[in-house]
Amino acid sequence: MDKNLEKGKSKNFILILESFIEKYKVPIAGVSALILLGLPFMGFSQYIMRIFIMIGIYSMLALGLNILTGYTGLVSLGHAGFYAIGAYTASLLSLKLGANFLVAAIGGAVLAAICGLLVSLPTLRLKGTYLSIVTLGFGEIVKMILINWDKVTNGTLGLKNIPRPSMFGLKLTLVNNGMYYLMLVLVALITLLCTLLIKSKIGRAFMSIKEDELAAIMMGIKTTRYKALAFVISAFITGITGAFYASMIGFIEPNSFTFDISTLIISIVIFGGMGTIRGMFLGSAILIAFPEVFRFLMDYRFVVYGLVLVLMMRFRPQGMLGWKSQMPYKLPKLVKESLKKNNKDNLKTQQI
Amino acid sequence: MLKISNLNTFYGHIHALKGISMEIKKGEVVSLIGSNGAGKSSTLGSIAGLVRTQSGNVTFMDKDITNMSPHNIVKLGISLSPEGREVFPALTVQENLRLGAYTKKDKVKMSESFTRVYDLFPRLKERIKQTAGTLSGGEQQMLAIGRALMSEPQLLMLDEPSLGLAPNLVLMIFELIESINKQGTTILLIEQNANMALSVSHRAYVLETGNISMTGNAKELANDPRVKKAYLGIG
Amino acid sequence: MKRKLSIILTLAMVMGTFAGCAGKTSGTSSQSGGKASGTIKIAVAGPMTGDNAEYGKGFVNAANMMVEQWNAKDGVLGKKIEVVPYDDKNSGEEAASIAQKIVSDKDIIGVIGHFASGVSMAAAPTYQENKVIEISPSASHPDYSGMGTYIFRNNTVINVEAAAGLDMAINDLGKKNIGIISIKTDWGTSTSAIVKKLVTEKASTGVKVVAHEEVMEGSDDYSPAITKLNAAGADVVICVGMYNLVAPVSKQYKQVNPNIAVVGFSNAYSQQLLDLGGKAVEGLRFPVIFFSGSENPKVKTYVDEYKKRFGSTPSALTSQAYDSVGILLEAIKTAGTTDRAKVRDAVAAIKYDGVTGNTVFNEKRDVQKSFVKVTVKDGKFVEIK
Amino acid sequence: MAYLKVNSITKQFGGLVAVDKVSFEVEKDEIVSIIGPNGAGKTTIFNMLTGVYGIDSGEITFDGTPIHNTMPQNIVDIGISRTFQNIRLFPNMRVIENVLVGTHIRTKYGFIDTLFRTPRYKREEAQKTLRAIEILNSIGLGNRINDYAQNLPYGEQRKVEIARAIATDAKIILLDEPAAGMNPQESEELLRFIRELRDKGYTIILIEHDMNVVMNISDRIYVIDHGKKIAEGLPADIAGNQQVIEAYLGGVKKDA
Amino acid sequence: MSGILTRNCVATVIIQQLFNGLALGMAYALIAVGYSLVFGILRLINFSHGAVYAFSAHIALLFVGLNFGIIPAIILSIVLTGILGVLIDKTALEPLRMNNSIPMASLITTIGMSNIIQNLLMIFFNTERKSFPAFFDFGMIKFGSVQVNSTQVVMFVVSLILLVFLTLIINKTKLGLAMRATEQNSKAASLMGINTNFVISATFFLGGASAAIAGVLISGYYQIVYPGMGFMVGLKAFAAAVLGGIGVLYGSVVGGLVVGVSESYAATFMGSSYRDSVAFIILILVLIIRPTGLFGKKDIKKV
Repeated sequence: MDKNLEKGKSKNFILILESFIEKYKVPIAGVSALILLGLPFMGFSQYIMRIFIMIGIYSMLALGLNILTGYTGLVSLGHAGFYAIGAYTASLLSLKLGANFLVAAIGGAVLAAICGLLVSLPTLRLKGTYLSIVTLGFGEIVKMILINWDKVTNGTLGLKNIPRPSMFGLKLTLVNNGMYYLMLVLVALITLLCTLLIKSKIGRAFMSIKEDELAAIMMGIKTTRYKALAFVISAFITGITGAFYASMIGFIEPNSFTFDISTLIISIVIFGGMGTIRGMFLGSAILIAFPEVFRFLMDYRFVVYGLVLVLMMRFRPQGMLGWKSQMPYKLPKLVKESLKKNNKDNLKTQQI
Repeated sequence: MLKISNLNTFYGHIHALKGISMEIKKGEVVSLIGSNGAGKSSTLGSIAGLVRTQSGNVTFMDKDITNMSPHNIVKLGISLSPEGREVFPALTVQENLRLGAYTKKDKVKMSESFTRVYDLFPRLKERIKQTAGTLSGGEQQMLAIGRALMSEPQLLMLDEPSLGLAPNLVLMIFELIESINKQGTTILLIEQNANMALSVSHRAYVLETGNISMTGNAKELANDPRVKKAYLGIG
Repeated sequence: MKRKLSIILTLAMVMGTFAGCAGKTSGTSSQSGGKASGTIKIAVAGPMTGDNAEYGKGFVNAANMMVEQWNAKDGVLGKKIEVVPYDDKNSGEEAASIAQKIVSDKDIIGVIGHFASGVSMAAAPTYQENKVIEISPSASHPDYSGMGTYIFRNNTVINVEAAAGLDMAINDLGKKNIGIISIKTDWGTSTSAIVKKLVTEKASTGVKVVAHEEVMEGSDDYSPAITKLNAAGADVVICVGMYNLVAPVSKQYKQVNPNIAVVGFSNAYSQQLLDLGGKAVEGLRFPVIFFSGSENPKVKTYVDEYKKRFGSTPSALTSQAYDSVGILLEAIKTAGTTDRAKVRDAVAAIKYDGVTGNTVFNEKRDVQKSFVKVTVKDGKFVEIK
Repeated sequence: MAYLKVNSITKQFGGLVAVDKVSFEVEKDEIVSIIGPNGAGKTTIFNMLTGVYGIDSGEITFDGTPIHNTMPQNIVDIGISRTFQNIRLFPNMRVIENVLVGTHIRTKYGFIDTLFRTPRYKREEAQKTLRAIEILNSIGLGNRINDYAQNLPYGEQRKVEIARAIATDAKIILLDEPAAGMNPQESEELLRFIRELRDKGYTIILIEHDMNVVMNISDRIYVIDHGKKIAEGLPADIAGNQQVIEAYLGGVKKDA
Repeated sequence: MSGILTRNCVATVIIQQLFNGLALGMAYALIAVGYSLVFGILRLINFSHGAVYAFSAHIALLFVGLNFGIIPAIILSIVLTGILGVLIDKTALEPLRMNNSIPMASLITTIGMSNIIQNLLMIFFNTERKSFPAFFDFGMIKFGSVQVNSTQVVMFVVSLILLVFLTLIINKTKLGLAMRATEQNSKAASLMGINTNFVISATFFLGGASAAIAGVLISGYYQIVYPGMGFMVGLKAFAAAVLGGIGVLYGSVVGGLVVGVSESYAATFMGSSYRDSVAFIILILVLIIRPTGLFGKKDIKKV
């Protein structure tokens, strides 16, 4: 009984919070935008700015994985592989062909997406854990290829002097905060992409697959196709992020893309709240800032990090921001208008 | 012997049992009838400890067993043969039965139980080494009941024992229920086959969307027009 | 209850994060805003946690020892010196992030580190952009010091060392059939390539590489590679790796072929090689620039002191870190200022006589040193005269 | 030619013959019930009709076209939709979203439309949402569209499932025990609703245990026992059929 | 390269590598068993298993260092590692089961546990590679031109005995029966009076203990111990377990041997830097053809 009561209370809390946000969404969005755009002028050191960029990078990675894991319910333990493909492809395009960042990044993302499709095809008949295992193997194989295909990837020596993006004749760097703003733009675009997808029949198809695949099939959803699509989109986003990462860090090697990265991304997704977009930002903010903030713990900080993951799963497995919206469903504008009209025309549509 | 008072159970947000109370006396066969989803299995689950109850309590022989874990409830002498049989498909008949007597330490008693069950179900004896998954539906049901009997329960709960069985097998199962009862085991029965269930029971409760809507003597209930209409489609 | 707990947890974490960021910001801005304070800081960056933490910790130990000696003599330029350790987990990403942190502290004149080449190279551009001196005691990637004018390397350049090692295999041991087993890292790959090239140049004398096997770091099982080398008829194995490769390879190889001769590199020179290798590393030879058993009194006091304080013999890399700190401090003293550009010039021009011999940087900011040939005898390192 | 014709279909699982040469026909605008004891093979028949299982022999035709051994998605496209014995909603999605998933197959806008929110996207999305609201209103769930499916009471979850099936624009709707877990008033309501559906031009095939529902609503009834068809006919015939009473209603009453 | 090798040599190398691969494979099999046991009963990939394996080797080393003698040290390590397995289950996983958490929560929990164990090992034992005594080294055994290390033979034999022993526990004891029952249907098992939580903990104990035996054997073979030692080996053993059909013990053995031998040959014919991925390539190929591994049983699903 108590439990239900408490559930009711927290529902109310969420509703109040959400109505508040809804009511003041313009000022809230304005202030957040202002803060984000103004961060570089607040006197933060480059070190802090860099952490902000890393948070942005991991937000993008989490958003990418979230499409696959959070919405479609397919757990990937090999996203470092797509990340690496994006990073290496983009770097090679700009190093060897002199492609500019935009072209290189799209090239990286497209190749990652193609690999996403290739991985998805054989894995779609696999269920749950087995699918995760194949993605894990994929991540390791990508690393092996990066190490051994010396002629192209430069093997363990890695790629260095990856050029920084230039836009409108301006070279974007950490110092002039160009990289920061580019990150903001990318995060905004990817967030927009995710939002648009989720709030459409495609997003509903993804979610229905996660919720009950058989029922989804019985509603006529071509689940194989949508699972493959989720893989492709997820890999695409991850690939773009890889390209951005490479040009920011300037030097990549196979060891930049280990299994640890894959688990970090998935930890962020779960930590923030699977199947929510807001959660990805908080998740990466916390998990990326964590090792930095807790540097004073020295040796113990990764013990504590592990502990945080364990405790989190124990006490809040739905993630920090993993609540379900309690606001009414947002009807499309056209629907609202026609409903208003119908109300005037009385209740003729009350029957099928 | 078993007393349930004001039991409330939720499945997620579904209020499956809405404050039901009932009682079973030693030596009785009591059946619980009602349509699919009325809450019959939830009731058994709550007694056996499979389903957590939100409020109310269950006492067995004056001992409070509300929300005890299932394995401890078995030790007290309550045994459930679940719906859909739920035998261990990859284990042999013998192993399945052996698991039924998991709580028994005494070797002699265990072999007595084996003898009793094999006497009741000679078919199972013929298939000792066969894995349960290869048995026919009727044989699996026998195995499930036999398995539940292995712990020598005081109270045996059967969830839809006639489900999916051929008419002659159904008859046989109900004859068995009567003979098990005559050997001294109290039985709580869930059955869709209301006619059959009422024919072997002393008393019955009728469940309807989480509430007990009727209760009484089995014969009277069998002749009650409301029961006939709702569950037998006659009248 | 649970919900409350989790909300508290959430809040605590969020607050912690922001408080942490804010705290740090104010800290750094006050430092960068005001004038440099009364201490001179030297950053030591390397893996303090994770798989290679022993190296990072060795760097810190060495740096502390050196700094204490200076502080005992009133520091440098009348200021106390402070060692600030930074953990990069041996990851490029972390290192790059730390580099940002280091360069935002105006009291830090230079950095000793990082450990692996790849990691050092990920951090180097930041140091270069911000004109902070980086001296890596361990980076070995051929391109490392070319990353910028503030980037120095106090580790031997592979070409010279490779030649020294090869010389031992061919001339001292008189072997002709060379097998190479190398670790698949930037250093291992480039070193083995150089060894191979050198062997080809000597082909006329009948020396040849019979087989070359690349192994992954931390595989622990080297038997497939060893089986191949052995089948190819190698009579000497040049083992390009740290102690954690040389010791197990020697062990596993000697089980198959007890007569095999093994030649290593200075990176493998550490107490742990003896601990880990035991009998199997008896007779192992390699060139080093630092020899802990040296009769040189300077080295002796250093080694004794280190042993007393940390309970083990310092490795070559640790000693190079020790000298690197010395070089940096000496340069500050010479420059007479903490102006980084001037200190940099002083480092570039330095002639430093340390425990790892005479250190001079060439125009590529690499060091040139002479090698001592060392072998293992009765569980100890012994110089070959 | 019958609207839906099932001709001697058989399905085996391992050695077990779950469905044995069952044939039946359904005419347009009919309500046909399939009854039989639990485990008789009714749901298996539904699974074969909807493409979840292939069939071992026999054939199924819909409007003259064979549809057996086709992908379930194609069968939905052709116009057959279903509900499940154990409710299979999308529990963490809202009621309206559940129904919108039902409209998925009739929603034609594509990826590009989604990304750029083209007029086509807006138009279709509005149409389908209106349609979903309309269906939900007609089934009496108009006030529930914002709720999450898992928070609904059992009876309403059943209704959402039916609404979702309707939303696929199915011509034939298969209902697997729709009245299960409903109280008498709810069943009564459901009965009315199913009739209305039939009057609107839907063809209904029903698996049901609630005899009240079955006897009152069916145009014709097929009785299945042990995978075999044992009787067929009008409700009145079935109610009087001795074989059916024995198999289904529990056979010989003893001295009770 | 092969030009230098004579034909005879090639044959020798092939046979020699087979032996190398078999010994290594048996070791993988032992670790794989731990994954397999836990997966069988919980359908969970226990990512902390690699760290547990590293833990066992350090504990054995610790007790050898404290002059407990070799056999007591090994036994202590086995017992303590088993207990660690139980602790992981009791503190982290059991509460999740009680809450009916999503499977992913357990997965992340094991990743977190792995982090905790490995970093604690680094703190208490340092990160450097430490020498581990060669317990079972009695010299080389020669078969013609092929040489086999006695440790390899011991590894193979002990692993085999252990796997037979585990199989006996699972097939012949009451506990084993309870384990199999819980694995097939934990609800029905609890209705039999089986304390399923206890059975699961017992499974973790067996998993931990077998990891400890693997830890001691493998460390005795390579004579190297360090906190990160479980990572790659763990992933590969895991691949081996899945390859053979996770949840099936003999599957783990076959999987381990396949991975071990193919790794050995990959190192011979493609180069050592390819060996780490061979396990995954084979794994993916097998899973595509047989989605539940070589000997894995299909989950029967009801619609």
